[in-house]
Amino acid sequence: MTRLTDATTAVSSAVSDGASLYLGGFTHLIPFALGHEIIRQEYEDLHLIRATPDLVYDRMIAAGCAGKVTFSWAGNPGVGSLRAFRRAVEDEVPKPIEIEEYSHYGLVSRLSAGAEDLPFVPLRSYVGTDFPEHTDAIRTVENPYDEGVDEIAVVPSLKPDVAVVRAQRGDESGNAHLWGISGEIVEAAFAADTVIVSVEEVVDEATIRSDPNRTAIPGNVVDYVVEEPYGSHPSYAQGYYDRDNDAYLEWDEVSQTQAGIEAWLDEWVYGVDDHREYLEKLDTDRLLDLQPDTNYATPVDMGAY
Amino acid sequence: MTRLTDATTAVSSAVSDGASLYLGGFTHLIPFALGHEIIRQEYEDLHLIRATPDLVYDRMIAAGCAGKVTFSWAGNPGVGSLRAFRRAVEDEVPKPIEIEEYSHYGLVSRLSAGAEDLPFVPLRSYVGTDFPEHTDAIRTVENPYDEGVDEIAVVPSLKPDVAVVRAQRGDESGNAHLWGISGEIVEAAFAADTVIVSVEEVVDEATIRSDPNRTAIPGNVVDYVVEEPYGSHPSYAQGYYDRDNDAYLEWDEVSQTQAGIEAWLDEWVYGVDDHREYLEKLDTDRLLDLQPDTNYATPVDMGAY
Amino acid sequence: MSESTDYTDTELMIARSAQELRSEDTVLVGVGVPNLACNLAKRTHAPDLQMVYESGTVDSNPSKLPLSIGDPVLATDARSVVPMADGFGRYLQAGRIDVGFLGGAQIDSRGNINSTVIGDYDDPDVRLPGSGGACEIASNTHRTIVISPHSRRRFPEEVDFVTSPGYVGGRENRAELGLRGGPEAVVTDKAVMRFDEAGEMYVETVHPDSSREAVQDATGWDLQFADDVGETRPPSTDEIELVREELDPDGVYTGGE
Amino acid sequence: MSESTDYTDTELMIARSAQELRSEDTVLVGVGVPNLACNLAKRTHAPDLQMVYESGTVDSNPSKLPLSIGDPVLATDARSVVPMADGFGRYLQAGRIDVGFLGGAQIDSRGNINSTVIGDYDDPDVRLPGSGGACEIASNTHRTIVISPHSRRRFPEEVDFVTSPGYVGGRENRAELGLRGGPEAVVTDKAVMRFDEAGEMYVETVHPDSSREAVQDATGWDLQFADDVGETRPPSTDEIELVREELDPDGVYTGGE
Repeated sequence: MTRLTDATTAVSSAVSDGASLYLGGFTHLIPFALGHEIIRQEYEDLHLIRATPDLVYDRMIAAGCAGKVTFSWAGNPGVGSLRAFRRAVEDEVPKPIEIEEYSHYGLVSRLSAGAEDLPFVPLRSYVGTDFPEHTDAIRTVENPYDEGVDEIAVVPSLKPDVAVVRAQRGDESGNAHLWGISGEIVEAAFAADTVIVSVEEVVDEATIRSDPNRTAIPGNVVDYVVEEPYGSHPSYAQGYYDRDNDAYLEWDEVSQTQAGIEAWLDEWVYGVDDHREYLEKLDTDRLLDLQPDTNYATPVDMGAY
Repeated sequence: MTRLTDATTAVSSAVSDGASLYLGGFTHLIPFALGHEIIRQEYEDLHLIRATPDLVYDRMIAAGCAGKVTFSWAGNPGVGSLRAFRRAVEDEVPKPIEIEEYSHYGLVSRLSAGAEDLPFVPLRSYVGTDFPEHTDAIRTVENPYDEGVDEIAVVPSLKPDVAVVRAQRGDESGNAHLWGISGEIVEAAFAADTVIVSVEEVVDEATIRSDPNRTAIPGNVVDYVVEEPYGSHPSYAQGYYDRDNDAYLEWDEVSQTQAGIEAWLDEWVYGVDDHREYLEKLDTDRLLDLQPDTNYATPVDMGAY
Repeated sequence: MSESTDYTDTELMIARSAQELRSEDTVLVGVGVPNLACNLAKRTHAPDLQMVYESGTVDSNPSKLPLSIGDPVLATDARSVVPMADGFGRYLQAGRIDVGFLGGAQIDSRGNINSTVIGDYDDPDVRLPGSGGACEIASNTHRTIVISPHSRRRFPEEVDFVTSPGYVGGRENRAELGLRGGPEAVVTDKAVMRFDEAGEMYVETVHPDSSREAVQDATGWDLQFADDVGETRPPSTDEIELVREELDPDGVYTGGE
Repeated sequence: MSESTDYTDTELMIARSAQELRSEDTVLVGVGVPNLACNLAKRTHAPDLQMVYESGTVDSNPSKLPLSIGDPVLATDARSVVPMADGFGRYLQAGRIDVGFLGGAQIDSRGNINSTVIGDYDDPDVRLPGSGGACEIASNTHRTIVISPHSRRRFPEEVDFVTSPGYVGGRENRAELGLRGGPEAVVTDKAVMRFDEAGEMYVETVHPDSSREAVQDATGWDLQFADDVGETRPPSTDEIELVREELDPDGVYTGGE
């Protein structure tokens, strides 16, 4: 069954005002193209969920799409502050946002619980910290066994309405291979009600089935497939391109003011129809400079039985 | 750091009387060679842990190595009863064994908890069943959230003293690639104190590092590496050989009586020095008939950055 | 499709339970008769049926009969292969599996199944293999189909050990306990049974070579029959041909009985 | 190895904290200064040092400076790459990581660290990035090394928010709470500090260009000093050369301050 569609259709079908939304990837494989499409479609009051909000949520926050952010590390990775996020939290600009805060493992554990339809999962974090005082969902349960601590922290299941994730290659049913750093992408894809998977390349089903251990995201959990080369630009895609670090450094300048961001969005998001047009606006050498050398993994023999 | 050694040394260094022991693999990649070596070294009072005891534990039970078995399905897969196991439970032959019983997910969850050093993990099983009445370790905790059930079953962490697992290829530090069905091998390797990994082939470190997403068992958790081609015979190794089904059918006959098993052990275990000698006793065509056709997975490009 | 007149009890059970599967289903398959039923369904009315095995293979496409649920033939050409923890957690427990096939040594009127022990747990008459994934399959799928030979020994009023929960204290009670779905059909060598509103088993159809009396005699309690109890549709000649010539040509599962 | 006389504060902090690492250690590395310290240790006295990143890369072997902890350069040629859930669960929480490197906006006398917020949580003066994996690193490693510039603002008597627990109510209390390890050393631009039996910070050595008074002035409480407080060993010329010419040739992390 084909689930292949374009970014505009996938986003307009899956997202609605007020939805809880997870955009995948731990600094690697961030779905920037679809994030920009969500901004273009001007959703409001979204509950944005991500371990590392990164530039993609900074833009959505400045664009006024966010009502709430659930996160565990809000910075510009390797660069510094996430300025629009800070302005929203510190000064309610462009509007106030609610925050719900965890450590990485806490947030990842919430998605794991969601993926497995468990009401909660335990973790050995938060002891001696101020998290439980400010994040009501962090609670404790008693250990019913003699071994180990008397009580342990738990976090509840988190099931986003929509997860937008990326993978390097997938077939038109949404069975996707991803490699390199997967972060919490897979847990989120299994936890969410509706899933958009955006891939660098659509490949045939036989390629996917040749290496089933690599199919971390099965079509079973996918609703829409979008093919978007360079769809994670300016973040990375293992084997496809490196991070466009200039874009991350530029953002530190652009995001100094809300007006600066608005001008940037006018040019790079509202001012283009789609990701293709965004890419065409970039200097070619900028993309060429991001290419890694080819470096194939030693294949495995699955055997034909 | 090389951890490479032979089966005799690995077993004598890792195993001792009374140890709790997990032999890996869910009908696939069962470490028969090392199981036979454990029998040859005549350990006693072992606590044998495995979802599916299979022929390897049936032999160890009949050989008098077992004091306790923790399991979730004790049959001869695809064939029928596990007769030595049944004789020990029903008739205390050759000696009584204690049993501790779970469903598959319960047992796997115990190893997951062990792998993550959690005192317990919740699961949505055992409701309405008679397990909790007979397996004391299955308990319940209250759900501290409004969403979902009021209480949920939990199982405690299980950390075997020794795990013996197999993989298709590994380097001499014990970094191992495994593919096809991994069952609960990885959880057990992370949960156990001491780990022996037995591989079809020792490869160089560069092969392992070419595909790090495939390294399910890292040298970090491994103490001994043993190279044993056909080390899972008569069970399967994906891409290397099929199951020797005649051996599974034969066992159904051999294991009709304790005396039958003893005669078999005399010939195939005590009567040989090592797995190599065991293999040499097999008819060549028996091994040749198990070869699958070559069928490589489409490789991935990790990129050189 | 012409009805066959030459079929064994096992072949009837395979063909009849295959009819319970729909093309859009994801089914948790056991080795043996359930495997044949699923493959038969996939080759006939349910081409998109997704077969998942408790070993963690998803949408397996086996080129031959698997010898066990850990057979490499289930991994080669599968859509995905995951660790058991994920197969049980993210697929079964998460409610992603529509149908589960179960057998068992004992089944009671509420569809509770025993595959653990006959007699006393601590001093058993017969020690059975145990749950495997059956407890999770019965608890987490949306429909379970039970396949079993029909005899008083196998259909007692109360099972010796509840390995896999059916309609524990009735349909409502099952839902209250947080259990999904429940038994949908029991296919035996004598009849097809379903469960009423209260979660009690009743006979829907009796097989051509059996009778109402034979079914009641082989059951350990006073069995209900539907008002319009009919005759089970026999397998078609096409179905029997598929089973005999392609799915189990050596008669491994269909030859014996 | 000759001592260098030409080094920046940051270079001293990198070289000094590198000395805390042993070749047999597995270390949870952050990007920036900790990354340089680990790579320096690996190229000098700790060739077998295993670098693990919170993105799930194990024994990374980066061919260049990673731009973030999700950089593909950390995955290419790594020993293993796992989902974050496993990196945090099976490595960190399971106690497989010996050393963690942490920074923070505020550190108190017990080594509790704040990287969450300055001021009131609900009406913050400065909203910091938050924990990331810091809470887990501080809770689960066997030793943590804290790197920070030294000022009264950064070393208050009490932190505004405990993101990463130190010796919460003392060393014994930390163990009772089920927390592993604890802070081992705090390396600043003025001194190297450790923790006494009670879990209170004390100065072990003062840097060559600093003084006891300068250290106390830059600390928000009455700081203890070791009886035999010495001078911090300055970086060697080899170490400085490695940092400048190979590890951070563009001066990304060492050029500024």
